[in-house]
Amino acid sequence: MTSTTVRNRHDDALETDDEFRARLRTFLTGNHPGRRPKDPSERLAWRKAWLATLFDAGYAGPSWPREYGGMELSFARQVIYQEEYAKARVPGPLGTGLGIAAPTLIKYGTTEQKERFLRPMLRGDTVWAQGYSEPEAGSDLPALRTTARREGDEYVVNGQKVWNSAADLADIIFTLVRTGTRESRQQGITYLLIDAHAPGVTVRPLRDLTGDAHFCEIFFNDVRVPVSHRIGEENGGWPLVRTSLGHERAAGTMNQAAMYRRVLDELIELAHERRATADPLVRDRLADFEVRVRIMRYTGMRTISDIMAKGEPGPASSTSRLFTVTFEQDLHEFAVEMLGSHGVLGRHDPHAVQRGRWVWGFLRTRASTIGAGTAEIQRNTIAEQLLGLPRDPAMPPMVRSQ
Amino acid sequence: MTSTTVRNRHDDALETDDEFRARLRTFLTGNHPGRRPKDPSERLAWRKAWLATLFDAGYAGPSWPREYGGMELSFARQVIYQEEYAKARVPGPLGTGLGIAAPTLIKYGTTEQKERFLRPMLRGDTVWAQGYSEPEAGSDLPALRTTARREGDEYVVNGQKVWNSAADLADIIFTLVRTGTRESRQQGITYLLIDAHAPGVTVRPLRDLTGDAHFCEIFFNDVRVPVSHRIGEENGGWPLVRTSLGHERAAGTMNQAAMYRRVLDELIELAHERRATADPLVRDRLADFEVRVRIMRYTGMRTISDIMAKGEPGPASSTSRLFTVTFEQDLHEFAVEMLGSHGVLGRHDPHAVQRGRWVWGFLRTRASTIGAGTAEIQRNTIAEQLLGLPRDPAMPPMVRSQ
Amino acid sequence: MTLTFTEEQEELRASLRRFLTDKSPSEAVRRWMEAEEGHDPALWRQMAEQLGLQGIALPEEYGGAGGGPVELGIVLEEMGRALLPSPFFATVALAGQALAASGDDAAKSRWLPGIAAGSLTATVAIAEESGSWRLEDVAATATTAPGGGWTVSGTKMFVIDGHTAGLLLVVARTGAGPGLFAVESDAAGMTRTRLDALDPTRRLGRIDLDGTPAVRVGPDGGADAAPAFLREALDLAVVALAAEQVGGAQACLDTAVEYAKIRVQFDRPIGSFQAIKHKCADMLLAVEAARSATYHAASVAAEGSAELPVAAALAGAYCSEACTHAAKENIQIHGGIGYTWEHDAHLYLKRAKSSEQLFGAPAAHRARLADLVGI
Amino acid sequence: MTLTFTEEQEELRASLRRFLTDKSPSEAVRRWMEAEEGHDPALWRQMAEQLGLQGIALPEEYGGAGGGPVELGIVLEEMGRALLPSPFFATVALAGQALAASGDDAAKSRWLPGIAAGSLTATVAIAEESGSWRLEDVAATATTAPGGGWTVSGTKMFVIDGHTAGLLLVVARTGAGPGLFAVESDAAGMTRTRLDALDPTRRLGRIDLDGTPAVRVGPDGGADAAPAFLREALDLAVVALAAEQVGGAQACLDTAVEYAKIRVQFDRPIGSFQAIKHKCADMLLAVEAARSATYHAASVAAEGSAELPVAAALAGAYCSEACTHAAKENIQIHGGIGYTWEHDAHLYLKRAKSSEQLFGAPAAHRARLADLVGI
Repeated sequence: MTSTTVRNRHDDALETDDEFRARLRTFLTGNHPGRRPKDPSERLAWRKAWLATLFDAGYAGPSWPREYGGMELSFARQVIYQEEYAKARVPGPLGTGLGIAAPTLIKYGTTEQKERFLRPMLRGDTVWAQGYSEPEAGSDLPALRTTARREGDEYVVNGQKVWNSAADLADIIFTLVRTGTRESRQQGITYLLIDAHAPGVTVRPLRDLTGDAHFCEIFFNDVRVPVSHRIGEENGGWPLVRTSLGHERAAGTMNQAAMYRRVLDELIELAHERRATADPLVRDRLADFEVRVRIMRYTGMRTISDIMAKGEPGPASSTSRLFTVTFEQDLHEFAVEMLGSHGVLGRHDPHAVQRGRWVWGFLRTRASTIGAGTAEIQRNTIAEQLLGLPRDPAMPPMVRSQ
Repeated sequence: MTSTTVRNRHDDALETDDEFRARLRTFLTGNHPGRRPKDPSERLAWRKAWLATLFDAGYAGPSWPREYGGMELSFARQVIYQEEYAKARVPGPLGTGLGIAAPTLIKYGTTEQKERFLRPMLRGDTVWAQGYSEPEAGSDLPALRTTARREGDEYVVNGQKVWNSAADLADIIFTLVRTGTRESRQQGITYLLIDAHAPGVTVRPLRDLTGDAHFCEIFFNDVRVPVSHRIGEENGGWPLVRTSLGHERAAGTMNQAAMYRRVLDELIELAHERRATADPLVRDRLADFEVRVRIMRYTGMRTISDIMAKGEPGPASSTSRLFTVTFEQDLHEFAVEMLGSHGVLGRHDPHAVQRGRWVWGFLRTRASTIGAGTAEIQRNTIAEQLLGLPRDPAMPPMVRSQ
Repeated sequence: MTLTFTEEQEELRASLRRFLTDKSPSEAVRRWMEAEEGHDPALWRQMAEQLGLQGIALPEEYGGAGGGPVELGIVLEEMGRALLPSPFFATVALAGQALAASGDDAAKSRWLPGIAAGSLTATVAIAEESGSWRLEDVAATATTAPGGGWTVSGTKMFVIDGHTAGLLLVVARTGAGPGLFAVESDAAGMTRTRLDALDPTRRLGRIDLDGTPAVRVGPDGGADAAPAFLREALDLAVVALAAEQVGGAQACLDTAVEYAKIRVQFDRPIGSFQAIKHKCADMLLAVEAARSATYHAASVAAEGSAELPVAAALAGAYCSEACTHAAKENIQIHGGIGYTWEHDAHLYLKRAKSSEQLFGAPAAHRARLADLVGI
Repeated sequence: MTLTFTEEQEELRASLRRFLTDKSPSEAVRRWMEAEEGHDPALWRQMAEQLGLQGIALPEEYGGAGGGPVELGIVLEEMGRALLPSPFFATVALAGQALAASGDDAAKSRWLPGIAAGSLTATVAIAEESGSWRLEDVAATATTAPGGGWTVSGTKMFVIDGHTAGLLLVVARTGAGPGLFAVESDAAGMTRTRLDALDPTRRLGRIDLDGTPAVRVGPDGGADAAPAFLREALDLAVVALAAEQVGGAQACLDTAVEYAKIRVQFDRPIGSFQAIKHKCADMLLAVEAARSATYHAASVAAEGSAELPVAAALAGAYCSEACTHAAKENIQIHGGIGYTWEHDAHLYLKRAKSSEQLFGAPAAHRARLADLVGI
């Protein structure tokens, strides 16, 4: 463990990390797209325009290979990129393609598929949305029932997907479908890219407990998908799930830590304003959150250090998601309590504190321990994959990996 | 729900509850056996003498039938008895026969067995100890391995029992042994009474983490037990486990609530003495314990009310053990924390607070969530038996009932 | 004291459960929570006319059934279970109990018969913009009017059904301390606004009073001393709320258990997994403990025992947390479906989290308990 | 800053683990914790002579290896894992670091070489009968002696290895605030008593001082100002203790996981049950978070950063609770066998629970953190 600043071996000799940071910051602030439009379609156009600006100037895809328009940055620079991007408060990527589908395409796609799909995705010209979960296949994804029947050089897809974010904006839905028998579980799953505008695709917003629709349901009714839109082999889709580009998860941890650092600072400021910090019970809780938000950051740093030194993250990186979701639930619940009766006003009330963000966060973070694998499934996975505890003999083999 | 004092329908018309209470109190205080001797064998004699006094004066066995020397009190009077007994601080029963073996004998024993065993047990002339658990059969009692081989009108017993309290004082060990095949589980278990002084019985104290020996191990090496000492049928021992005399568990709950009421009062007094109640964090925790210790009592009262009104306790009585063990662990752990550095002095240190009772309690209550079924098994049982949740398909059928 | 129910009380519970299952299923709850009225006026009349619920805990001389906190607790437990949107809590548990406890015969004669008959809705206004529920923190003022009587000025917040209630009982400060003042819905100088509350099944309002004519309520008529019945009324409200919370928590447990029995993942009902079993067992433990605290508090209240403040603080501290815990676990056990708007799980969570703050948060109840028992 | 280790550091860890596995297995721990000495003097010499551990974090000019808090953290993590009973913590983490930080060349020259060579054991005496670890609460006094030098009077409690240490560094109050005073083991007017500590693997002592001759330690020689290095020394000790706690917590996790794999109940290894899996997963989460906090704090300390107080308070708050949590769960997972004297699980629990109170409880660390970061 040394105390000097890390100099990464992949650095471009012509520019120091600080110079890179400065250049990036200048670009992001200089080209900031301004206030977010209220009208949804204007907002979509505004976001697409920003992503195109970013791409055209060579500032998109920090981890992506240059051949697909990315920056192919060293890991240390990716971290700098994420930090500056978060600070600049510019719009993020559209849809969920970049984090999930792109790594899969890069790793498993044909040359033709990569050429065709990657650049438009990165530039924001096509928006991608995930279609994995189904009403009967949540934690148990291998139980999915959406079928794809081969007819010549097409698949005919039928079924329903749920909990799809950005599906209402999507041009392409990347999805898992069943091509094997109903009992085939992981062995009968195929990875397909489905044109969201194709006949038979219906996307419906799904109102969640916050009252908003952050997710959609997708219905496929005899949707015809060319075989060329299959990634990997037929019945070979399962291993493609959750491919990630090496270091991106660690950078994501740092991102989350930075975001919650800001959120906690705002909560502490609010506590001061409302003179709540005079209460030792409040102080003790806030200090506990301070401990945890800092640990979140240190774990991110430790993961990065491990990756750089050993090429792979240690066990801490696998527990950090559970650490974070517990933190965010606890934080919002405490915030609501701290605000007392004002805390339980809805966000449309003029008396609501900070437009009800805390109570909204309390509601929203109910999903933290449910989405993308419940906290229970995460604990199972940690126990089995990291600690090597034996499988439950009554579970089907090969549970979804994290 | 009425607010008047309950008048029990079984009351002796000649005496009110208050008069009964006064008479009992007079007896207990008037015959108090004085200070506990330090020498173990003197102490045993002192306790036996007290139990004999109690029995001979007709004050033993509040729930027992009169024909076996008990008082056969109404349920309300049993509660009064328990309260007064706890307040008088007189020695309790010896061994674990009264609470566990006696109900089993009364329900399943032959007339001869009842005549022979019950009165001496109640009078303290013979001390009984339980021999159920084994090193390989803790939570999973039906896996027990101690065998009893029938030879004529005797069983020959071999095996090891563990976690036996009072076995070092015992005259009779009531135990579960395997008479069926090794795989027979519950179907091959027999209930035997074993003479603790018989050849081949070895009792060894088992030092636990407190440094004391509150429990023993028992080794059986070709111990010969007459068939007449079997309770119930051969291979029919399992249903006899955890027989209890109807209301005794509810009275036990009230007893525990009364004890922890006293313990908490002592902790609050200690907190005042040490000026710890000036700390709002301490006050908040103490108030939480105050809430829980009172709820413990109310649950006991509710259980008694239910039994009296409907003949059986409601679901609260089944959760009260889990409620209590969690309470006692939390309480002792908090007490140690509240005492700071003084809290972690051993009980032999002159600086230890109240002779180290709190840290000793912290250690001792580690057993609360382990002994007589772990907290995990208790939760399983509550979920399956009270809430009707389905059995784990990988568990052997018919798990030990609580 | 016993903590079980008489046959009549059990019958009240059973008939009310049938009534609410029939009249206020989930669809009705959702329809009325989104309607302008916030509740079903026809149901309100039926409750009064068929079941006499509004008068259940009121003296017979004012048209009530002569029951007390125990009967009211049964009713609220069932309403909490059904998540009934209704002015019942404000009218009966708050205003009705406050009036009945006031010792003010004139006030009782004037308003209790209307409450008992279901023709008058009412509420009590305590908290203000500070959000505190402590009587000592009340800032609204009451002054004697030149022509006799009183006027009240100030702003009241988080008033349950405050924007619709026919009668407002306003806690306001006189020179001698807080007192209770009745303001009728058409009184001058009053502005009422509905707040956007997290809980769509219980409406909250803001009331601005500016020299609004009012009638003083209290045993001493116009005398200027802080009346003890106000504290008692607040304790009774806390106990009533605890009963409602027990009902809500039980509903969450029941729903979670039912779902765990039928939802299959990994080829097994999820209720066969230990993680789900243990959550359900812990919920049952909390629900049963909350029940003990609540039944005890109701019984103490029925006896008119001096133990009421302790029993109420205890029930307030425990039941709020138990109910929120059950509501959160219910969502977690339901997984994705529990996160949807269509499933009722979130409505129970919103009710639970909001109720936690009514009349003081759990930590405030614990602090009061600590004071009362000498910690 | 990076939070991973160099090859040399990894090698130090590996060789130390081999050494301790070999030299200090459970039987040895138990033998020495019950022996009068409380530790194995031969092992102490080997540690100094073969591995140079006592000097690992001391400057080379005093016979040390020139390492710092990171190396010391590695050593203590391994010692915590092995539950080594040893005067190492008191001598090196407490006294060694305090002397090294003191800026007092005379004191360093006089005592550090002995510490580095393993010929001198030492400790720091802070807390007193009040049980407080705050420097501001120190009541023992130091006064200048007529013939020059100082004398110290007062009672020190909970002094790690206080009854045996060759050198006692006593925090005592002068007119200007707390200072550090060196008392040698044969000084007059000193009575030392061993306390009966919960943790049999770490000895605590009481020291009564009555006009005991002492040497002032500090950058300013005899000047009368409260030296900042004292606070720094305490922070360094907290960080060192956190490292030891990480090692202990990891040992508990490892033992629990190993047992869960082999212990069969209900015809299955208990580790196949979700309840056990989830406990183990939560332990890993806590251990890894504690590790992050500790490695960060050690790194901050190594840099001599002004962030040390924050990093130390954070590590102190988190690691104590994580370690106690792991120790309790380890016993629970082991069931009956974990409750026996023969199994080591209780020794880890006793170490954890005792360490939680050294230098301040978790809530005290959180309160300090809140002050430092402006909450």
